[in-house]
Amino acid sequence: MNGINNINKNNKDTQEYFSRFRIPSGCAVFGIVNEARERFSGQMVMDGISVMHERSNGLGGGFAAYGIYPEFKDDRAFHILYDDAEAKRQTEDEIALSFKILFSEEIPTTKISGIVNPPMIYRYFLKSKGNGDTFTTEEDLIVDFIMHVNRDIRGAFVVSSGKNMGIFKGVGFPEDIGRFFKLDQYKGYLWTSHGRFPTNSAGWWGGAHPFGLLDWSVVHNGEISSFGTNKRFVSGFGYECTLSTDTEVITYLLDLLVRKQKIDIELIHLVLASPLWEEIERMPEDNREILKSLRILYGSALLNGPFSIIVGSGNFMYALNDRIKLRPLVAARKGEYLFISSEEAPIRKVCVSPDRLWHPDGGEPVIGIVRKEEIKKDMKSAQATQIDEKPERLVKIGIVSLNKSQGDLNGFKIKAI
Amino acid sequence: MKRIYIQEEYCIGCRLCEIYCQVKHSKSKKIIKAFKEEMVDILPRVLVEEIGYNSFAIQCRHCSDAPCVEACISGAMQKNKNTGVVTCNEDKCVGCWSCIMVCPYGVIKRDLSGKKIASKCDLCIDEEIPVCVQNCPNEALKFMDKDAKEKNLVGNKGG
Amino acid sequence: MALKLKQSEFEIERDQNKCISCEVCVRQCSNDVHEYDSDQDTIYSDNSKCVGCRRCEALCPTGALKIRNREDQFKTNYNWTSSHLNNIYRQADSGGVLLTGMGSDRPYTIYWDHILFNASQVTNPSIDPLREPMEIRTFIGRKPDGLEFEMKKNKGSKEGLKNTNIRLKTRLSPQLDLSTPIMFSAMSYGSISFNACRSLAAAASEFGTYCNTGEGGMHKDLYKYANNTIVQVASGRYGVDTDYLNKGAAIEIKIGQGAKPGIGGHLPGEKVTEDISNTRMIPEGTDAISPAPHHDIYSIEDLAQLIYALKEATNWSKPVGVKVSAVHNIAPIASGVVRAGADFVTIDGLRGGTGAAPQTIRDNVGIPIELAIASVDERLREEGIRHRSSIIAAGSIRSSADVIKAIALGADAVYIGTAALVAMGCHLCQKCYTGKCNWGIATQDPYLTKRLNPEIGTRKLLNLLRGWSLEIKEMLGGAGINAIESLKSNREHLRGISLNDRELAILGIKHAGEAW
Amino acid sequence: MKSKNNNRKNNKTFEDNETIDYLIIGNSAAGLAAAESIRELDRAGEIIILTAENYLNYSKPMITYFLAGAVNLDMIHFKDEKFYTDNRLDIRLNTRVKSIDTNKMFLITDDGKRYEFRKLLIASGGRPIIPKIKVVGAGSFDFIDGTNYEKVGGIFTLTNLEDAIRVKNYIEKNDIKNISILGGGLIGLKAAEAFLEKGIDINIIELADRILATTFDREASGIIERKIKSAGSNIYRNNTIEEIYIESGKITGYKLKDGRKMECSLLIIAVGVNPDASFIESGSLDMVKGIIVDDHMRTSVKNIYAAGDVVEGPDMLSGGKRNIAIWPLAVRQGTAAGVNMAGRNKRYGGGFFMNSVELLGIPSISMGITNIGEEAEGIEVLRDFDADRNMYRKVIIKNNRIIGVILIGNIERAGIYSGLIRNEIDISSVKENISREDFGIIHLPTDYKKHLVVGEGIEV
Repeated sequence: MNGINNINKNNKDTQEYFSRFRIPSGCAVFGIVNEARERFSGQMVMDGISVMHERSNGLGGGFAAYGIYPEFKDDRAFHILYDDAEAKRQTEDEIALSFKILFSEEIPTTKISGIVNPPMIYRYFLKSKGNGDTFTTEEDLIVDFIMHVNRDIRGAFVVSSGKNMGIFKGVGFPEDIGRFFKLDQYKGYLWTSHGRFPTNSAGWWGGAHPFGLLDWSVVHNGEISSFGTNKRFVSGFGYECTLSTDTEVITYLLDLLVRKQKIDIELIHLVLASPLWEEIERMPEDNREILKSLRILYGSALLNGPFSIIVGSGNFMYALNDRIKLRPLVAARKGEYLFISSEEAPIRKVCVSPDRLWHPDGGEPVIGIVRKEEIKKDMKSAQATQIDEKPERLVKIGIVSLNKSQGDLNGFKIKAI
Repeated sequence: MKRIYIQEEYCIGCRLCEIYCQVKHSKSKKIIKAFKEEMVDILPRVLVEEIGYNSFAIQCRHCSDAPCVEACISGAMQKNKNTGVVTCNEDKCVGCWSCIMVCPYGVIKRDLSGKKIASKCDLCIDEEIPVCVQNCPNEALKFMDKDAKEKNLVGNKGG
Repeated sequence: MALKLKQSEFEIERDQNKCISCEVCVRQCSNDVHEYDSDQDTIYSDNSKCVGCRRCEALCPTGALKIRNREDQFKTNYNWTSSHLNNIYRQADSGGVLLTGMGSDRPYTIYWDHILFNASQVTNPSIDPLREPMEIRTFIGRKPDGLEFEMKKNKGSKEGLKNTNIRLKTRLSPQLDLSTPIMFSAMSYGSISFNACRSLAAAASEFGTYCNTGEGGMHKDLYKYANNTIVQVASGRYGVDTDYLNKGAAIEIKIGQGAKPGIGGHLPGEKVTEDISNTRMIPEGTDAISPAPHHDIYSIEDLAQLIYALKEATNWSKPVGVKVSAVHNIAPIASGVVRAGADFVTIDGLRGGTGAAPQTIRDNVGIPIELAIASVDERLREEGIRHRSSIIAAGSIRSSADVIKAIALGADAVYIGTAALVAMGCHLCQKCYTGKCNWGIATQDPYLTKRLNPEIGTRKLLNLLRGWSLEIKEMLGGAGINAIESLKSNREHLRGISLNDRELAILGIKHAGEAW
Repeated sequence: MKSKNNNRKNNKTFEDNETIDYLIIGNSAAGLAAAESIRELDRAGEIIILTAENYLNYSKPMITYFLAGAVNLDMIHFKDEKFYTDNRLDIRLNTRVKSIDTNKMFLITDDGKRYEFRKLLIASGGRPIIPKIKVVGAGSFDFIDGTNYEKVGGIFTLTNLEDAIRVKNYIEKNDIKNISILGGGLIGLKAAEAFLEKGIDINIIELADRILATTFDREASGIIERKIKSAGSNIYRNNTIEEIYIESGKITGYKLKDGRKMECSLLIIAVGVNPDASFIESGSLDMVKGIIVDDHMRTSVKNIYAAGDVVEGPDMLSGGKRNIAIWPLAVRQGTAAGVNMAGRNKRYGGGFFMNSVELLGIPSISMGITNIGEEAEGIEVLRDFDADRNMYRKVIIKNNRIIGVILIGNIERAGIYSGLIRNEIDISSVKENISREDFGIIHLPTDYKKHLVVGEGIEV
């Protein structure tokens, strides 16, 4: 029954241990997506994030990359950190129980002066044995498995668990982490990155951004003052905030709203950064009803306090600012490319003259949806490391076709409906 | 012209209006001094009537067609043309009590403390709000210009 | 007649230099404490009759009166305090149940005063409610498990909402729409005067929140405020008919009250005037004794039946909630009530007020509201049903800080009862059951009820709501929150001070000094 | 209807030979009230006021206060100089009217001047009645009457300021200690009030069985008589003066009807007042004792109005026309006359007798019809009599309306009764409270009470 001692489910020390890492942090976020699903090297995103060196203090950096494991496209790719062999052994036993390991290896890294005693970092390509019962989906099983590992196996931490994607993060400046993981050799159609500025010393590889769960990856700049409310809201739907970091709770909110509650990604900003009542009152009748209902039901999912987040998932990149825009967020488009950044400079670094560059309003999402079909053309020179000034040059090498007008998919204001 | 109105249902019969009216018309204007030293002479110009739980405070209505001004044989009782306040000029009043004879509200009293004169409410002209209204603990007494309100509704009611 | 040993609780000091024998105190005291002696032109006072309501002190034009608590009634004894002795003296005389009014005045820990609220510094900016919008609009009612949308994208290639028409398929059940998370608690016409009821109703409707009829039914002159009135259905079913049910904005089934958990209500016959008998639909002058259990609710499923019966009776057009007092098993009880279909659950804590209740029950039965909300919120979360209905905290909310803490501990909104009475003039003399309230609130005596001018009452209540709402906005802004939804059960913004670990654990908050 | 010639004469001084818009005879309560209300409605019309007296203005009831020293000459006026200039009133002192031609609308004054008028108001007030009394020992004449009483030293009337000044001087010059007053009515008692105030003993000779017979009943008069007697003065009831003894041109004494001879060095004749309408040729205006007027103060001749003590106007209580010579009614009649003369319409709602007099510290107020008792048909009387405290309260009710009140000693809030009479309020529901000593508004019938408590005050 409702015994006092199991008031908070997870055992005391893990929550204690991890919660020390909920470090309020100012930071840098940067993301690029190619809506034509054309894969490009990690170098571009590394160049971008490095411009914002000042926005982080070297205690955390990371990347999420989508489309990097084409050969295991339909299988789960787990990236796991271990403090020691014992943690690795226990975790691998647990994995063996629920998954068939297709292939596993230590993630190749190179020695970088900026990166100090990294943990053991392994990746596993798995097929779930599907021995869940009819009710819980495969994803639910994986979510429970990850929470079990992160919470109960000391020294093990599942960093990412998506398909054809992976998260590379740790303690250090983002560009060092990029070079440490040799991300320039990976090619993906969607990259997000993050440089962290935690305000106290305890750097911890698991605590860096992005935070991953299933295909989700979230990087976040800011501090969610509604964290307690959001955390309790998701706990009501079975999500256990082990790290109690903002990104973790945002990720669970996204998973809950999009995957479980099946709310269309284009409505998500109406929940996470819902318009103000005074705006709602001025809307036409049917919109007012929708927004009132969303606010009544999902009030506790509202992210309050300053934030700018970039969410990666298998087929879209989603960026959102808090509803009164207390954190910077810039977006730009260049042909099939959508750039999102904390500052304009990184965008200009990787794409000197974008077709369009704008500052989204508070609560106005920027969505880059990656089209389903593969671009058949084999892109030999896929090394679009630097899109130089003259767009025509780009056209010649066939990376970007300018005729398609991406025009106004620049995110939308609900007022526009 | 602003006048004093009462909401009978909220008059609690505490008589603070009378007390503060006495203080206002005392020499010292200080409540303890007024009551301890001048007690016998100060007449309140407002009067509280009470039976059981019904009570109300009543004072001069400064009628626009004042019977007391009509009946005053010495010209002491005058209605000021612009403020509309009816006051008794104490130098001219000889205490013939004709005003008491005709005032239908019975709110004029005989002031026998010095020279016999009529004592009545002067609407505390030198105060922002008459002291009886100021000190009614239950806001039963109100000081407002009903005409102003009704003027735009009904038009000038004056004769 | 045997000597009455009960000591007088108060001592009246009259400063003869200041007393001008104006007899205001004589007229104002309904307990006949003061008496004017015309030959000596002085006023004498009888300490034994004084209940300490301070009406005379307030109205004395020269401030000549001081009403002192008499500390020296007995030889100091921390076990046998003067209240115990006096109680026994009274009971030895009366042989009956010792009644009292208002909420418990015993020195149990007041958790509100042991909880501190957060504020943003450096890492995230606080929000200035004077410049930025600050939203404290609150909805009370049942919520579905999810929302279903029908998204029909128009033909055009462009995505984005501009050319998608969206239709909301789920229909939300009716909600109460509060402009501030504060409502006026249930106080029946009968225990308090009509003027008090009217002030509460007028203030609620003008401010855009709700008042509660309590067990007394709704007086026809207050029908015009029905849209802002929650009508209560108590075990006595006073004044309950379909018209009454359909009039209110919501229906609250009263199972219990914080001040007297487990027992019914008692309105002494002499307070049942003709007007009250019409409103309550009971014969004039009879004692209105509402039975302890509803005689048609002996278990949770009966409650479920009553809830659906009421919803049917009002053709599902308004929220139907349940008010329970905070007792030891409040968490599972609340869970049961939510599952029984209640749209909101009102939880009334140990210190909740009352017009009349046995003193020993008021002071010893029930648990503090702070612990009740925390454990109920936690329990409903664990069962995944917290979102289904709203929790309203009642039982001694004394300031806007209490409101903030109640919401942060998990309540959706709060009821204020005693605070509203105090705003209208109450001085907590705890003698409401005598019906001689000198402030014109808990009385039906026309000589006393006139003393509460509803225009003043309404204004004071509006000011209280306005003041508290502004303060709530200031505190929210200080913590970097601009919507009340983000405060609900946001216990990360609370810290305990001089509380032990068990209390912190129950409240689900860290101790002051601990960071994230 | 604006008078025709107002544009020409704006504020030019008036030549005598032009027709005067408004001519007013009488400079007292009625005359000045009329002048004020005319000016308020007709900014331009020319107004001339004629007065036989030599004073700017004074109020007749005040002369006894002057005599008693309570007010001096420069304070006796009730309208100051500014009143005349502000309202542009042309006042002509020492101008007594000799005759009026009501057909050709002009009048002639003593000095032979002729005044043509468009509208005339007669507000000449009242004149004292001088009975014919046999004189013994004077030699030059064997009786006195209205024409020759002034020739005898020590005989005066007391109805105007001139009288009061001469009496005051006579008393001071001859150091008079005792004064006889023929007539125990209002004027006699008013005079008595003044002399008692100055500590002079008085003998009142009253024809009726009690003083103030017209306004007090036996009990009320009893209280006052006892007080006067206890103050060392005496009252001779059912009596009058049969003979007056005069030596060397001064009165020395008189003989009463009952044969007693009295010494007397100063006699005040105060047997009554009649309307002062001698200058009106009989038959030119409907008259009895006073000029008959309707409820708009119009006399029988168009454009000629009358107001004040000189008229017999509508009497509210008896329904007929009566001469009620009291100050408040004179003012109200004057105002009504003025409004009607200026072309507007104002009805004079009729009046009833009222009087307030304070004798030797006992205030008394009487109003309406007071000296009838239960014996009269349909009359009900509520009494509250406390002889030793000199308190008396009598309320006379006829078919549930108050028609008369006498208050002696406690005159607090007396006006509430006058309000009840004036508004003809049915007091059947509150009869038991009517004669309470602390009678107040709270005891009134609910509607009337509501009007007084919550109402605005008396509107025009």
